[in-house]
Amino acid sequence: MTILLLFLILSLGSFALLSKDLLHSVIALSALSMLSALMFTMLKAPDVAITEAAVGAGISTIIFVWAIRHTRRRSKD
Amino acid sequence: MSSESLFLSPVYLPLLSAAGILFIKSFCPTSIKRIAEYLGILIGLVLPLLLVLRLYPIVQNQGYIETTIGGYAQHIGIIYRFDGMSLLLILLAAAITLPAWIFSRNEGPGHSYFTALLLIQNASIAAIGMAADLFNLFVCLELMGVTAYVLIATGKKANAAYASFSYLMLSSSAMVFFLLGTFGLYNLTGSLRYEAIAMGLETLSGRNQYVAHFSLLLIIVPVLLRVAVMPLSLWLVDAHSKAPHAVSALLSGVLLKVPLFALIRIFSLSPFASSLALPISYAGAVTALVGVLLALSQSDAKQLLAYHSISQIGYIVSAWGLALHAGVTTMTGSLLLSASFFHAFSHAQFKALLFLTIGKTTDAAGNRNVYTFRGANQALRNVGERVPLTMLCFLVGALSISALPPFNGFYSKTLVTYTLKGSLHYTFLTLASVGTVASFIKLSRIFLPSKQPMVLPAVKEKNRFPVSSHLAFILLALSCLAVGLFSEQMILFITRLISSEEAQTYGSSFFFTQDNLIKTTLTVLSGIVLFALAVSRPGKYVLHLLEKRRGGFTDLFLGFATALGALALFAW
Amino acid sequence: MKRTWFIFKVIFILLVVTLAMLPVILSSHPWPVASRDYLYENALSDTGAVNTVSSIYLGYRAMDTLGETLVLLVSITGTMGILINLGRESEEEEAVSFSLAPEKRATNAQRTHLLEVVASKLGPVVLLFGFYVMLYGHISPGGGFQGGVIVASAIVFLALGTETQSKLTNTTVLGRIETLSFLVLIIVATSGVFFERGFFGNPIKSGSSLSVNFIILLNIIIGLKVGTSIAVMCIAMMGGRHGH
Amino acid sequence: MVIERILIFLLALVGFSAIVGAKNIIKKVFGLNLLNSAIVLLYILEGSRIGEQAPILGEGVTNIVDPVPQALMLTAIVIGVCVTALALALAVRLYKATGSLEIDTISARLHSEQ
Repeated sequence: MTILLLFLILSLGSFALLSKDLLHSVIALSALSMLSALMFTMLKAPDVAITEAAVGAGISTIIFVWAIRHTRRRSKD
Repeated sequence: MSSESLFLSPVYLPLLSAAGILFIKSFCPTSIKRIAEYLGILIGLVLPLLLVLRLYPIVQNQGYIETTIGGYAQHIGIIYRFDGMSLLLILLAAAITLPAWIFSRNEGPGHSYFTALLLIQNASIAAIGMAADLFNLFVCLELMGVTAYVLIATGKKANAAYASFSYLMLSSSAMVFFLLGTFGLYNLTGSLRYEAIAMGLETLSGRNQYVAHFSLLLIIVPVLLRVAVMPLSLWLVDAHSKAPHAVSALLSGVLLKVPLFALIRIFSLSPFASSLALPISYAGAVTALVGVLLALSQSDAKQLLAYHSISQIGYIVSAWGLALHAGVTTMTGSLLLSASFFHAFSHAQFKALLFLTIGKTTDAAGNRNVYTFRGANQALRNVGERVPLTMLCFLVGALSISALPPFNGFYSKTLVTYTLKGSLHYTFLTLASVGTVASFIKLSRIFLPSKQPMVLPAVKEKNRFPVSSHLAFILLALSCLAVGLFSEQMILFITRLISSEEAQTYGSSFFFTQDNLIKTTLTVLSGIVLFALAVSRPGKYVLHLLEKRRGGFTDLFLGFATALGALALFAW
Repeated sequence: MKRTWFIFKVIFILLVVTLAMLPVILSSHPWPVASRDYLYENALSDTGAVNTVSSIYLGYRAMDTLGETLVLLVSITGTMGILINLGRESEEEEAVSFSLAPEKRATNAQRTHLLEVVASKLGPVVLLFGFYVMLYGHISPGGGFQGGVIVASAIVFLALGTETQSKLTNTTVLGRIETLSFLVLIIVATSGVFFERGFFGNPIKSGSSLSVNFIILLNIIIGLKVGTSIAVMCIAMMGGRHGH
Repeated sequence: MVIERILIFLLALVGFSAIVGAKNIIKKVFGLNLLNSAIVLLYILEGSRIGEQAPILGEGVTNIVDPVPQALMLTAIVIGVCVTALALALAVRLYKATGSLEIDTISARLHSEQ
């Protein structure tokens, strides 16, 4: 199960870096955070899971979206 | 108060006054805000120093004082250990932060956030000097790093943001590797405490030994990155030359050296780590030479100073590495370490002085190019300076860094080269000091009167030269002179803190031998010759080629990988 | 030519890093149990917290937490400084406002009725949940930081949802709460010095049933500090928002 | 067990390669984020090798996982997000100053300005 989750996380991470649309990357990253939070609950780390969900899927996403709104959404690579 | 709470005062008093300053800033009107800042600096910076100095006899007798934060069991809590080196680092930080802060009142980012940031940074420096716990060291290093990024980014130009961004990316991704190394050591030994790790590493065997070595490597290289030894030093130039002047002074004066001396404790974890000290010290010797050559080739005044920081760090690191190679507790080792720290201390003083004076001067004229900028005194008079104090203070700094008596640079450099005599490092460092003299002749030319009358920007109002800048210059210049004149006592003070054994005295009869004087004269003469070569046509061509080489973003990581790979090869 | 050289460099860096990381990552040493066993035996009596992670986070290794809070403070100060600079630099962008005065708010155009209703109704509930997480950190998963982040998001909801500025979404008020809680945090951390228990020592006698109150207190302060500072940053970011 | 570690290692490597190789500075920050999460995953995964229950003491809890890595990672996650916020603010500032997100263009434009 953890292997499957890790595999998903890895592919989401690669997608975030390969996508030419930065907003898609941000969504992928926040999904990645949620998946890791799920994994942390499975690994008996509820505290880390809450933090990861609040920070990774919450604040980071807000800041990333803010940065992208202020710059350009398209990336050349 | 117990000695435990006394030695932690450099951590909590600055934090307390930083919190107080922020609190008063958000609640009270402006007039009280300024008083709060002065009071905050007094309580957060000066008072802890006085308190800590009271512990000097205890440290000298016992070697160290130890406590667990919060009074929990040693096994699990965070241990802070106060020894001579911690005291010296706190002294170093306070001695540079105070003038830099005074300077920033009128020139730099002198708002109250800046004061609070300086105080928080000082607390983190004290914590780095005392922490005996791997993860706490990580947190404190990150704290110091984050304050550094923010302070660099306070520069007005976008260049500063670029410098801050590349330093941030490099340093924080390196810190992730630090975390990985911590993981490896915790996995192997089950503890984050230095003593327990050292004990746990002794019992390992076979493949686990390799894991331990690589974990140590992953911890050591990120910390060395902050020190900027040669393949890791590319980030430094941008960061130091683009930051506000007061911040530059702090960066090269304090922030480069604190991680280096904190690293001593990590090196004592395992015999493998101390075997790494020798290659690092060779890297330091090479750094000293290459750094000074690059400095000679720069046309931007602050970049020239930044390359000088790299070169001087080379001196410090080569003595430091040999000290660890010999063993800190041995006679030679402690002497080398004292020499290394003494040079670090005097370098902090004169480099801060140089950064501040050059910063002020180039700002006054709006020109930073060493080749075209002349008549700096006129420019300074234009902004309201009556007496050429800035030039005098600059000359004090330049003479110090060129190692001329009676300034501190002469004593510290002589001590370093004396302790290194007979090794390969000696040759490198002697060559480097020739380059230093040459490059400072080059830099000093900005104070020559200009031939054509200066086209000065019209002065809008009759402004007076800020007293605070002069105060900062004079404070630093006098301390350069004082450390030089009282070098005997200073060296005694440092050696007594570093090793408990009876220290030898190094009086003026040691420094003013015929050999030393001849050597100094020769260095200065060959410096002048080198300078003449450098301004000749072929010399200029070569230097121009050197200056053109500018590293990109990827090259920062290339340096990191090279250092990691070289040390890993050595580990094999 | 330049491109090949670049790729070559990247491959070299990755190769070296791989070589350096792999031995540590693939080490087959069994995980140590000593700390776990010690904590299982003593954590409850030492700090009074049922949640062992909390007792490490705010008890044994509270110094790390202090450092982390400071990192947050410094980085938010830096971010705000850059934000304000950005606002000053672009004169034509008058919409950049950090006070969130409604008429200046650039977000007004993008606000919909639906968002307002949902956000303003959801805000108080989330706020309550945030305080729950904050206060019950010692017995259940959660704690000051996590609760603080939830409180911050609740404040952001309220800021999005209500037309007029309330006390809760006023950045000056939030900033004051932030500095106050930071001051209190440092004072509480130092208080042990005067109770002869050392820096960050629990001033309440350990072993008594009251000693857990120290952790609850720290949780509340850290929660307030983190929540308000993140909320201030997010509101400033929203105030400066203007799409392309 | 080895497969999990290799997957985590690959995640870290992907993140690091983005930091080093990506042209876009926001992607570099993405890479830093990934690198950080990889290390967090590694700590938590390995820390849960011993024990079977969450580290919240109570009735019938006898075999908890190691809580130390969890507490450490709380700190590491927060530090990671702080650095991310700062890096993004710097990125926005660089974009406003140079009108580009490509690291090479930014560096070239800034140096030609001097």
